[in-house]
Amino acid sequence: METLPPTLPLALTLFALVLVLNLALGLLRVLRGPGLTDRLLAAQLLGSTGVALLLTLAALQGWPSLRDVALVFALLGLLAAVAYARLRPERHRA
Amino acid sequence: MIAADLLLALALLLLAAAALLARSVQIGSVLFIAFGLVLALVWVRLGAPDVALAEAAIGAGVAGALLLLAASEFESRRSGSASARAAGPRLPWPRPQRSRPRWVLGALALACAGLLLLAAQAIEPLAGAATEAVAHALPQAEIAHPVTAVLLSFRAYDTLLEIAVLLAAVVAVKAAPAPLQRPLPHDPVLARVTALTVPLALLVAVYLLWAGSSRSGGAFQAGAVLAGAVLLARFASLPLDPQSHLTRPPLLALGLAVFILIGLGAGALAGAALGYPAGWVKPLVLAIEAALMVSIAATLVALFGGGKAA
Amino acid sequence: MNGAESGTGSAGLSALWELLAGQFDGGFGGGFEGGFSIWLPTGSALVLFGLLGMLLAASILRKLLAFNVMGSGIFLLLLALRPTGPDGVADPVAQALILTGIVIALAATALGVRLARRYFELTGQTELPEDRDTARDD
Amino acid sequence: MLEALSWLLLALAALFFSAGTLGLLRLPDTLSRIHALTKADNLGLGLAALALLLHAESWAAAAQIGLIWLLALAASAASGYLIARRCLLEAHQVNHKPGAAP
Repeated sequence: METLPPTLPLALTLFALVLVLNLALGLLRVLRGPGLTDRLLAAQLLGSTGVALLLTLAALQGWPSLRDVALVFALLGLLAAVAYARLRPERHRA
Repeated sequence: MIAADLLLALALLLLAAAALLARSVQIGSVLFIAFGLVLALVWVRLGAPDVALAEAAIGAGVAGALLLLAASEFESRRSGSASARAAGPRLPWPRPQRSRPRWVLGALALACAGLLLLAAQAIEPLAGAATEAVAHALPQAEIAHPVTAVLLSFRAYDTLLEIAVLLAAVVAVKAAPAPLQRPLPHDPVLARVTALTVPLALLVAVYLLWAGSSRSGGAFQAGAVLAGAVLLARFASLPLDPQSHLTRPPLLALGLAVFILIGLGAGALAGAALGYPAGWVKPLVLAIEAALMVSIAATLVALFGGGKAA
Repeated sequence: MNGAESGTGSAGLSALWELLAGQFDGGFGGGFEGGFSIWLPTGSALVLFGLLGMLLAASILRKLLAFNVMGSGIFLLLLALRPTGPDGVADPVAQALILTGIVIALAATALGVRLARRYFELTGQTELPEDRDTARDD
Repeated sequence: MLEALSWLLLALAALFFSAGTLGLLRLPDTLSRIHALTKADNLGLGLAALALLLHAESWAAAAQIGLIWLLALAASAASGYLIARRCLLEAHQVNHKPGAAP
């Protein structure tokens, strides 16, 4: 993009890499659990990291549509948490 | 960014395997939601923001919530009473005598996927022939965004039939209605946040619909976001009950009806079914898309099923 | 290969035909000018996981999960097979097909979930009888 | 000047995101993990949004970035509360029903 200062793409790329690394590390918690709640937390981590990643890529690649995707990420991340919170309480095995 | 792509691919595969091997289907569906989020990022990396929008809204949002709710209902009802499992009348199907050889099935699946990979790698890309053809025909389609042009102009009959399929699915689902559920207890925090986010989601839906004519967005993404808003309102037990109004048959059929009417009416003027007369493309496409958005949202909510008991 | 025709399915069909006819020479292993695409094996692996899940899982809901994973693998293959345009945007025809596919997959999933719930109400079971002996959990 | 500020903000954001992930991985129980995640990640997101805001191509884009951050804040606060509440509810049930399977 022509409006970005010269070294900013580098900074954004590095930041995006850190974010993806975070996302991958967060998966360890997804795999390890132990319960449903921790899995959902990791999904929330994916959501917030994903929003940041999308915003970064939108600036880096100059695609404004990616910001729309970030918006939908933020909205729908709430849906998953709400659906989980409103489940009927199960009797065991959280 | 190759490293990022590799990590994303790895995350995708890990999540898919973990979702399928999870201890319970509940956990599996939460992992499926995470899978959908990562897949949406992959679509972005592949240069397909339209698909990413739909994946985030439908795959990670609506489909994940659907499976999660069904799984936890099974779980809670089954563990609620130990005898629940034996209570229902068993269907008189005999148990199989011997188990199927699982390794044969596994080998078959492996062979299938292997063949698929070989075939995929053997395909020589058409050097973007379709992309070029679309770009070439785009000016005369009078729709700025290529994906929208493909969906509503070049291959409009695909979209028309898709809406018909959705309608058929709703009819089938309505034939086996879900039991009505007791309203959930009021939660002040949730009510406040949904009162904030639901109108915002409605706004985003309309915005995506409008954006679809010039960049990523369109009826599918907008409809999915709209459905997400309605489901959010339902989970929060907001006083409005959008479900009963939104899933009435006229709204479900609106998209198909408007599509057919415009397709035939404008098509008669343009000289071809599903064609648009020159100069009228943008308003007509927008009208179709608005109707489609309402119907798609209504359909998704109806497919979700299970309204509130009064 | 053949010239500038805009058909969407014909490329895959003709390539499959060439593969079956035993003359896949140049494209194998390489494919794209930009080098090896990691998304082809990823998509194929997703299809494999999905197939295994649909064949071997006992629970109906788990089968539906597997169905969705398999569909995602197919979509990934569909898009990865199309070279991206000069500006990095993917092939619009493939994008439109995948969009349609995502919506249809959701409709099929919802129908499957509803049938599974109905079945559960009638029988108290979450697995089909022919799968019950291989049941691992719910 | 603006550029150095962006570098600084992005570095801080990366730090907070990493802290959130670290907390998610290392903290001993679910409630503290919720705590780590919802706070650190949102601060990181806010810093990143600020850095991108400095270079937004238009006012509309800047407004959209701000909106996304506010929405993420609200959503994350609410979902943190909801998840924690649900988690407590289940812990309560398990503790008070010794007959339930572990």
